[in-house]
Order: sequence, then C-alpha cells, then structure tokens
Amino acid sequence: MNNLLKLEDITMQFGGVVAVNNLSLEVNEGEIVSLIGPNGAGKTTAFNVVTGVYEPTNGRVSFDGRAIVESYPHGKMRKAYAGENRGVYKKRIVKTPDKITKLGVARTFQNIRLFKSMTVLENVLVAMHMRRKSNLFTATFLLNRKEEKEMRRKAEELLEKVGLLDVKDELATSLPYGKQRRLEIARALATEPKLLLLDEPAAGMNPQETDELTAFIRSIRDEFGLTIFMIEHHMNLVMDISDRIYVIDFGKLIARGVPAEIQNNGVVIKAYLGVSEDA
Amino acid sequence: MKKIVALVLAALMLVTVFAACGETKTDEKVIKIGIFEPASGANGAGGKQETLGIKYAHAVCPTVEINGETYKVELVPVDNQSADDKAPTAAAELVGKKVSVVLGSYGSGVSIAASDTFKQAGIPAIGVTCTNPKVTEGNSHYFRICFLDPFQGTVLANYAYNELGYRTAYTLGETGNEYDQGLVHYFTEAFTALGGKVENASFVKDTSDFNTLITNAVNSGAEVIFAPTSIQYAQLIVEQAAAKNADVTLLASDTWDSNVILAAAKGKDVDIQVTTFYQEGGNAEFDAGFKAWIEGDSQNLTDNGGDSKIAAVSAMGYDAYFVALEAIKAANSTNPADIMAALWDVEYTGVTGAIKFDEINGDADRSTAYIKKANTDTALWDFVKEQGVN
Amino acid sequence: MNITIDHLLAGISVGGQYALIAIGYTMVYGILRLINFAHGDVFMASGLIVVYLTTAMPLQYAIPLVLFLTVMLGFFIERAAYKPLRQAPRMSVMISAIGVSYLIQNLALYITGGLPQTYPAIPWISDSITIFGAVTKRVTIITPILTIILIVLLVALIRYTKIGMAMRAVSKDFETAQLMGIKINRVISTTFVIGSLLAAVGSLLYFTSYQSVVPTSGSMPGLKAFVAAVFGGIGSIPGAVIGAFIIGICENLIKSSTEFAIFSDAFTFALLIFVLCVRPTGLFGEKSIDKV
Amino acid sequence: MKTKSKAIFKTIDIVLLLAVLGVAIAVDAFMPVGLPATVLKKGAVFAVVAVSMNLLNGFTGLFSLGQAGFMLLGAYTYAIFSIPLEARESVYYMQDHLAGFLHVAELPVIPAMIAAGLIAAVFAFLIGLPVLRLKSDYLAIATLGFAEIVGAFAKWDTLGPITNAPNPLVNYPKFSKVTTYFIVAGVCIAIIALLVRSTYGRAFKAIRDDEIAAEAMGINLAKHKMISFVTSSFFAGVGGAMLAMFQSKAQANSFTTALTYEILLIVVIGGIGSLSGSVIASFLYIACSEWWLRFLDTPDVIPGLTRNGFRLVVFSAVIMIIVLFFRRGLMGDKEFSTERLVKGSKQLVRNLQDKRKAKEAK
Repeated sequence: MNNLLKLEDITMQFGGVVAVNNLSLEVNEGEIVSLIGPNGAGKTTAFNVVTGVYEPTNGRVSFDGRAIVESYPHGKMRKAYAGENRGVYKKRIVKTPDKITKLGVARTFQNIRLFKSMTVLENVLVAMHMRRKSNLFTATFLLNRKEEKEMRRKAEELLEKVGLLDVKDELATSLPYGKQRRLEIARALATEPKLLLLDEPAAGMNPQETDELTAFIRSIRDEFGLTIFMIEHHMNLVMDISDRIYVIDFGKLIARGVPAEIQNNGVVIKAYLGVSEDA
Repeated sequence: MKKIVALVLAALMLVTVFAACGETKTDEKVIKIGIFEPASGANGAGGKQETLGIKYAHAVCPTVEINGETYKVELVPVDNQSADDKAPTAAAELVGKKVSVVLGSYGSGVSIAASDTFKQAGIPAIGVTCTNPKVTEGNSHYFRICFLDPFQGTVLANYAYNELGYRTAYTLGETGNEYDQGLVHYFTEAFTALGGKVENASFVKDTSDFNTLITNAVNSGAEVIFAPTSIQYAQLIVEQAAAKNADVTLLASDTWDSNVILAAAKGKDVDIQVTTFYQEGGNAEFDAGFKAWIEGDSQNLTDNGGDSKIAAVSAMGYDAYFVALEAIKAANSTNPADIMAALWDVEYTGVTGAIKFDEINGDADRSTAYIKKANTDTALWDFVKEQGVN
Repeated sequence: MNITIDHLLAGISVGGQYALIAIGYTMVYGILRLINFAHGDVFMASGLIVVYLTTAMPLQYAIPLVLFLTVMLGFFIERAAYKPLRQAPRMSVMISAIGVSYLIQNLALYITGGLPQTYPAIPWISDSITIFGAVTKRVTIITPILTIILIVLLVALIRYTKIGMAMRAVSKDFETAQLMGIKINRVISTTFVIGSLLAAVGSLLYFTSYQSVVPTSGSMPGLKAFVAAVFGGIGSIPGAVIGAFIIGICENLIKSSTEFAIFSDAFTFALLIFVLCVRPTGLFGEKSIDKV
Repeated sequence: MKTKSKAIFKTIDIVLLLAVLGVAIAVDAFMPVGLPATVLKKGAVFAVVAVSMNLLNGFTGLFSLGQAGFMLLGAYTYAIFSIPLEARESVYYMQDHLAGFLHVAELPVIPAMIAAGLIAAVFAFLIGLPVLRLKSDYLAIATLGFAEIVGAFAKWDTLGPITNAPNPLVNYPKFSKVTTYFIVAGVCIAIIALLVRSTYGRAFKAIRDDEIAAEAMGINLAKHKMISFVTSSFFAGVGGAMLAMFQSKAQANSFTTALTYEILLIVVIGGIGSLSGSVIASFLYIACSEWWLRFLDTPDVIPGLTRNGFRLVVFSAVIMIIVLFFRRGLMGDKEFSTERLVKGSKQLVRNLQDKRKAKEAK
C-alpha cells in the first residue's frame, strides 16, 4: 500500500507557542485514520497545515507522492524557532488551500462553516465551481447550460446520498446541527477528493446519530474510493471505524497503532485522564 | 419602534408628494426668470451675492411690459450646489418651471454642465460672471455680460508689469480648476511676453495650509503673488500671508472682490489688489438702494456675508436682470425662443457699464476692468484705476 | 526644491494637528474596529461651535464650553449611530459612520448657509512671532508642544488608571473583556469622549492657524489623520502620533517643490497603500491571526 | 398549478420591464426636456454604477471605495477618444500641443464607452494586485486613496496634452434620449446580473460568506476577487462615461469622494446584495434628492425652517434612519419579482388579519 498523505517533521510555532511539534505520520490509500488527543493538543492546527491554511514553521507535507507544503524556519522564526529538526528542509513550497483542494484534499470544519446566505444545493454547487470547464465568458452568457445542468444533477445526487435532497432549497444555516454536518461532508465530496479530512464530524451528536455517522463514513469511503483522515473525540466512533490511530498531546505524537493497541496504551490513558474524563 | 419609524417615514413621503403637487394658480400674467446659481458648495458664497443682485433688481423693477400688458416677473431660484452632476437636474428644474430666460451661474463649470439642458429646452441663458470661454463658445443660447478669462488674465499681467512695475511674479491656483488655472495661464503668457519672470504653483482642493507655498513665493523673490482662487482659499491666503509679514502684493481676480477678503485683511499689513466688474461708488443711486435693501432684511445681510458692502457680482447680477428685461421687452413675448432672438441685439447701459453682445458667441464687449485695492484700515475697497488690455 | 525652516515648522505644526485627530481614530478603531468617518466632521463642527459661541460670549467662556459641547457631540454620535449596530456586521457600522458624516456636513451647510465662517483670532496664540528668521504664528510652536503634553497625559491615563486598563482589555479581546465583567459601553463612551476632546483641542489649534471654517473643512484633515493612524499602526497611540508627524512633515516638504506640490495629498495616500501592502499592521501595530 | 402561476408571474415581470422601457420612450416623446427626463437619465447612470459597486461590496464582500476613481478614468477615456478630431484643437485650446495619438485616435460612441470600461479595468487590475489582499476596512481606505491619487494625476498639468487639465473635456457625443440611457444601462446591469447568477457569482457569494471555507472548496481567492474587482471597475468606467455624457463635461473635480459615498448610500438603501434594489434605489435617491424634496429648499414652505440646504438635512436624516433601523434596505439581499411582491403583500395582509383576530379574541 502506498501512502497518500505523509507528514514529516511538521512543527507549527505561533510566536513562542509550539502548537505542533515535530509531527510525522502517514495515511495510506483506502484507510480510515484518526488523529486524537486532548483539547488544544494541536489536531486542528495539523489539519490547517495539511490544507495550506497555515504554512508550517518547519517540515513537509506530501500528498500522493508530491510535496504540497514545505518550509523551514525563516524570517523572525530563524531565531525564535523552538522545534526540532531544524536544517532538514531547504525549500519552501507554499500552496494555497484552493490548490491543495484541487489536488484532491477536501475537508470539513470543526465549527461548521457553511455559506450562510446560500441554499443547501448552492452550497454543494459552489464546491463544484473548481472543476468547471466553462470560463467567465461562457458562464456569464449562459453558454454552459449543459455543464450547469450536469452540475445540478451531480449535486442533487450527492444530496440524496447524504439524505438532504428534500431540503435542497432551504437556507443551509436553517438546518439542524446534524444535517449541517452532513451537508459539510456532501460539500467536501463535491470537490471530488481522494482524501477527506473530517474535523470532529460527530461533535454534538447523540449516540444514535453517531452510529449512523459511522455507517455513513464507511459507505462514502467505499463508494467514492476515499481515504479518510479524521479528528474525533467520540472514542466509540474512533475505535469502531479507524484502521489506525495517532495520538498527540501538546503537539507531540505520543502513540500510534491500531485501535486495540491505543485502548491499552498507558501513556494515552494518562494524557486523557490528566486533561478531562469524558473526552 | 421600527414600525413607528416606518409609518412616520411613509407619512412624510406622502406629505412630500402632496406638497410637491400643490401649486397655486393666479390670474395674473406672469413671466418667470430662472436664477441658476450655487447656494452651497465651493461657490456658494459668490452665488449668493450674485443672486442678491438679481433679487434687488427684481425688487426695483418687479414688472415688465409685454404687448402693452403688465406682466409680473417671478424669480425662480435653484441651487446647483456648485456640482457638475447636480447642475443638469437643477437646470431641468428651471425648465420644468417654465422659465423664459435663465441668469447664471457663478462658476463656469456648472454653466457648461447645464448648458445642454437649456439648449434642448430652447431657453436662453445669460451668464453673469462665468468667465470661461467654453461657456458661450459655439452656443447660440448662452450669452454673457462679463469679460472673459483671457481678457482678465492679460489685464492683470499688464497692470502688474506696467503700472506696478513688477518683474517677478508667483502664481497660485487650485489644480484641476479651470478658472484658477485659466487665469494663471493667460497671466503668465502676458507677463512673460512683457519680459517678466513667472513661477507657477498649484495646490490641491480643500487645502488650508498655504504657509509653505507663501514661503516658496517669498523665497523665489516674487514681488507679486497672483492668486485667482475661490473665496474659500482667498481668505486663508490673506491670513497666512499677513501672519508671515510677506512683503508681496497679492493680486487677484473678480472672485476676490468680496467683503470676506476685506474682513480678513482688516488691520493687517497686506497689499491686496483685484480686478473687478464694478466699483462701489460707481453709481450712487444703485449703491444707496442696494445697501438699504440689504440692511432691511437679516437674511439678505447674512447672504451678503454679514454686512452691506457691495460685491461686484451683485452689481453684475443687477445688470443681468435688466438685460433680461430689455430682451423680454424687445421680444415682446414670454416665449424663450423670441427672447433668445432678441438678446443678440440688446444694448443696455447698466451700473457696470455698457453691455452689448458680440455676434459670434454672445459675449459682452468689455474692454476695461476696474482695479481696486483693499484698504486695511477702513476695510473698504479703494478705487485704483480702469485698466484695459493695453 | 528649496527647504527652509518655514517648511519644517509648518510640517511639525500640521503634524501636531493631525496627531490630535489621529488619536480619536486609532482609539476607536482599536476598540470597535470601526473607521469613524464622522470624526473629521466632529472636528469641523467644533470649529463652527467656536464661531457661533464667540458671537455670544467672551472667549474665556467659549473655549471650555466648546470642549464640553464637542465631547457631548462625540458621545451622542456614538450612542445614536454606533451603539444600535453593535451586533451588526462591520460594514454596516462603517456605513453608519459615513451617514453621520454626511448628516453633519449637511447640517453645517444648512446652518452656515454655505458661507465660509471666519474663525475668531485667539489673543496671544494667534500673534506672529519670529523664530530662526522665519515668521509664523505662535500657535505653530504651541501645537507640537501641547500635542506632546496631551499625549503623555493620555498614555499615563491608559497605562495607570482602571478605565485605561479596561480600554486595553477591550481592545485586545472584545468578547472576553465583556465576559470578565467590563462595562463595554462605558469603555466605548470614554473612548469617544477622549477622542472628541482631543479633536476639539486639535480644532482650536487648527482653525487658529487657518481661520476659515467650511462644512468640508474636516474631511481632508480627518482622512489624513486616519492615514497617519494606519501608518503608525492602528490601535497604537504613539504610532498614530509619530505617523501624524511624519505625514505632516512629508506633506510640507513635497509642497516646497513647485512641480510636485499638487501631489501632496496623493503622496499621503500612496504612502498609505504602500504601507498597507508591505506592512499591513503599520509601524507599531500588532499582528493578528485569524482563527480557523 | 404552481408552475402555471410561476409562468404568469414571469410574464408580468417581463411586461413590467417592457413598461419601464415604455416609460422611457414616452418621456422622450412627450417631455424630452425637464426634470423627469433628466432624473431618469441620471438615475440610469447611477443605477449602473450602484449595481457595479454592489457586485463588489454586496456579492463579493469586498468593501471598496474607489468607485469615483474608476468613474473618472472611464469619463476621461470616453471623452478623450470620442471628441471629434476637428473639435480637439478648440477643446484643448489652452495646451501648447496635443499628445501624438490624439491627432489620429477617434472612436465612435460605443467603442469609446467600451474603451472607457477597459481602461478602468486595466487600472483596477494593477491596483488590485497589491490591495485586494487587504482586509475589509483597510481595503476600503486603500481604494479611497487610489481614487484620490487618480484624481491628482488627472489634474496634473504635465498630463495636460492628454487630459486637458485643468480645463474640462467637452464637445464629445452624448446620448440625448432617455431610452438610450436606459438601454445601455439595461445591458450593463443585465450582464452583471447574469454574472451574479452564474457559477462565478456563486463563488463570489461564497467568498463573501466565508473566505476560509470558500478557499477550502477550491476557490482561488485572489483570482475571483480580481475578477469581481475588475468587472465592477469596468462597469464603473462605463458608468463614468455615461455620467460624463449626462453632465456634458469631464473634469476631475466632479469625481469626488462624496460621489463614492453617495453611490454607497444608494447601495445600502437598495439592499446590499440586491441588484434590483440598487436599481430601484438609484432612481428613488436621485428623484428624492433632486426633484421631490427640492421644495424643502424654498423659504415659504415652513417659514424660518425651510431654506436652502434644508432638503439635504432632511435627506441625510432619512438616510441615517434607514441605515440604523432598516439595515437590510429596500430589498435586503432578495431580487425584485412580481411573485415576491404578491406573496409579500399577501403575507402582510395575513399578518394584519391574524393580529386583528388575536385582538378580537382578547
């Protein structure tokens, strides 16, 4: 199995705070991998590095064998850098988030970020904009009717899969919480990704909804041939669904392995109990 | 709360519409003369003084004989806000009110902007003090009773060189203002042709600080600062030149002929000389009548800048009104087209001199301008001389 | 180009006046993230109030009263036009500020009838004096000195008093400060009061130098003071002051060149665009990171 | 049934649109001069500019205040290229010489208007490169500054052989009919409306709603902001050319910050994010400020209170009320359609009835 996503020595430092410290991990094609850790451990920051929102202070991210993000301590960080593995990387590759999405990395957000003035359907259509073939001229002067129709058909298909077809003309923000989460996933799928990053997809869901979500994630993986990398706090979901798990605390990787190994890992238990019980 | 506000707004709108519709009708024969002048914006002050002249003339002679019938003259003032984009609508307002002839505007820019509206409506317009050549050029409907920028600029250059004996001059004008820069251009042309040296400087709109520019002028060794600016800047230039004890003559054009300048210069050590259309004392009857009329109404007094000194533009406004009346009489009609045709042949001698339009553009034939000097003790203008181009 | 002591003096004096206005902008921006477009008009209104007050009473009463009235105006504008929009998007508040500016200018136009108003001469500070061979008004010298004194007082206020601490807290984090029990509205009102007070002082100095008030008198100084605030790093008081002096001096140096004098305003804005692009946080501003 | 009523409403919409054109034709035929015609012309000009500003501020969430600058560029470009060759000597009468290309380059009206848009667009592109990265209010102040800089250059007498500074550009061809103004404005607005409804329009709205999410959906922020900015400026340029026609002269002094503010207020009154709102508001704004409220300037309406300037005070107070209490403006972010109007009024009637019933029940 070749790895689809690879993080090497990722360090993200804000001022004096090291949010992610020398994180290295791999996600193989077809896998469901979870990244867990207490609140503030740096999980979302890691996601933001992968998707190009932040440029890491040091380290490299490769996707599908190509480096998509790479950096080394420069500017003010040259002196202030407090992480490890300084001097390994010489190049700077700073791809903007949209370029990374175009390569096939899609994401959802922890604190749902739907387009609030748009309907459910439009939210999905926006995500298809990137793959359009029409240009400004043809799109404006309605010379792309066929494509537009095709886009709508696809979007409705996706909505049907996530069970939102009946509310397609409603405002996205008027949906209940669980449906908004599913819409975020549908929207991410509309970008035709190979790798899907889910940031706490089960946040705020009850056990029944969580179970449904588990099945749903599996089904989309199979159907779209996806690889899934997710951040989650619901341990049942994580243990149930993950092929492998990475655990970080204070930005550092503290454990890795299959669910059974993680469940019995003393360091992990300590890290969790030391912070909060219900996590 | 919101609903109440909405209701109040709606009610206001309704009242507005009704008020706009309610026009009174009388049996009197009326002829309307439009006053197209700024009452706000950069030229508001000048526009008001010009309007005062027109209003006074109306007070003196509120009727006109047409075909043996006495018509009441009704003045229709409209504020063009000194703004190009407001001028066409303001002009259209006059057209809508069916005026027979229009007077104005102070400031050539708005006159040019409104010209087409009058042209399309076939209404003649008489420029009172708009001195830019483009106002009347190629137009058969726009006349004017004042002299033009090229004339005034040349007159001032001749005066500075020949009469005052100055050889170096410094000019100040607002950038992008065709009035300032036009005069500066013709002044420079004439002054250098005579053998003088000129340095040109400009400042941007809404400048308040002229210290640096005045210093530059003094440093350049200029004997005279030629500053044909609007009143807004004129006041500041006088103040700041006085505060600097700058040993130069401030020479300016008709815009400076205002009591605002006199007030600013009072008690200060400055030498201010201007060209103008009219000199107070030129016509005793007009002077006395106008002063009494201004003092008789507090609003007029305010509009005139707080006292009853006579601005030349007021005298010009006064004459413009009578020129319009002459044309109406000659046309013997209230029809704008007839008045327009009649205007070409109007000859009228007013308080500012004889007025007669040339046959090309309808510009007044003026060959002299008055030069006057600010008396800093009495805060009055002292007459210096009549100056022609030569 | 022929730079003399006059140019520098004019620059420093103008810089001081900009500084006093700029503080109002920078403080309000620091706390509300609002470009208070009406601030320049408050400055102009303060000038008009003096013109009208001095016709009714002697100067020694008029000056304290004008300070008070300007402060009330600033306070009232905040209560009426910005407070109702606290939850609204930032664009709405900015539009409201533009609306207030429009309203004040039109009111001024209505009241003055569009005629420039002559500002009264204030004895002593309006007198001409000679320094290093340059003749100028005494106010030119007083302005920078008074500016510095006021700013030292203000910085002390912000650093050492309780309300100053509250201000700093609110400008750091609006929501958290609110949760910590800081009375946001009081802090904001205080900010407007201080800003307006300084604008009133600035207005006194400015119009003593340039004795003519028209309804648009406030726009350009206001805009330039804002540029100064951005230049120095918005939210930072020393930044605003230094920015104001730099802009005031640069502007007058440009004016000393005949050819380029007309670009004195354009230069200010070009400088602004340059600073924003190269260092969006200005000379002394802090960097902020968007949370994802 | 539903589709049938929809079709009816659509037909009514089209009829309404034609009726608007009919009004223009009627005004041209029966009162070609006078206030209605002038106000309609100016309204059409402002509608174009307001809609172009709305594209940027309302649909893309870029708060730009550079409109006057782009209008100036458009007005000058149009005037420079469309003044007849033989008239140029007399227009540029104060210049020592004309720029070389002015001796040969003359364009007919429509190509000159397109050139006006293109020049504005080119400048927008150049200024957009550095400033579009700036956040909301910084962008506003930077674009405002840009407009001031453009103005300063337009007034610079060194450029006089091209711009005729400081004199105005005059004697270029003008539209004389309201209908022409309406058709040109209609075409411009229709293009913007089509753009807004296209997939690009959705991308703009996505950027407005949430930049980070939009970027995560693969939307290239820089590119799309630029498209919006350049398109908006193109039409601002065309609007500038139209304004130049309306006021018969092109001169830097009339393209002030105050003009930008006026357009911004129109956009707000119409509803940020509603094109039809901007159009309706343009006409209402111009009609109110320069026609219906003019009587407030005459002293005899309410003696002692109404005099010159009162109109603007009332007007700006009304604007403040709208800004404060009706923040969504006339249309919010919805577009006008007969269907919405009918539904809306039905809803209103129902609400009133419900209230009355509730009262009776008490």
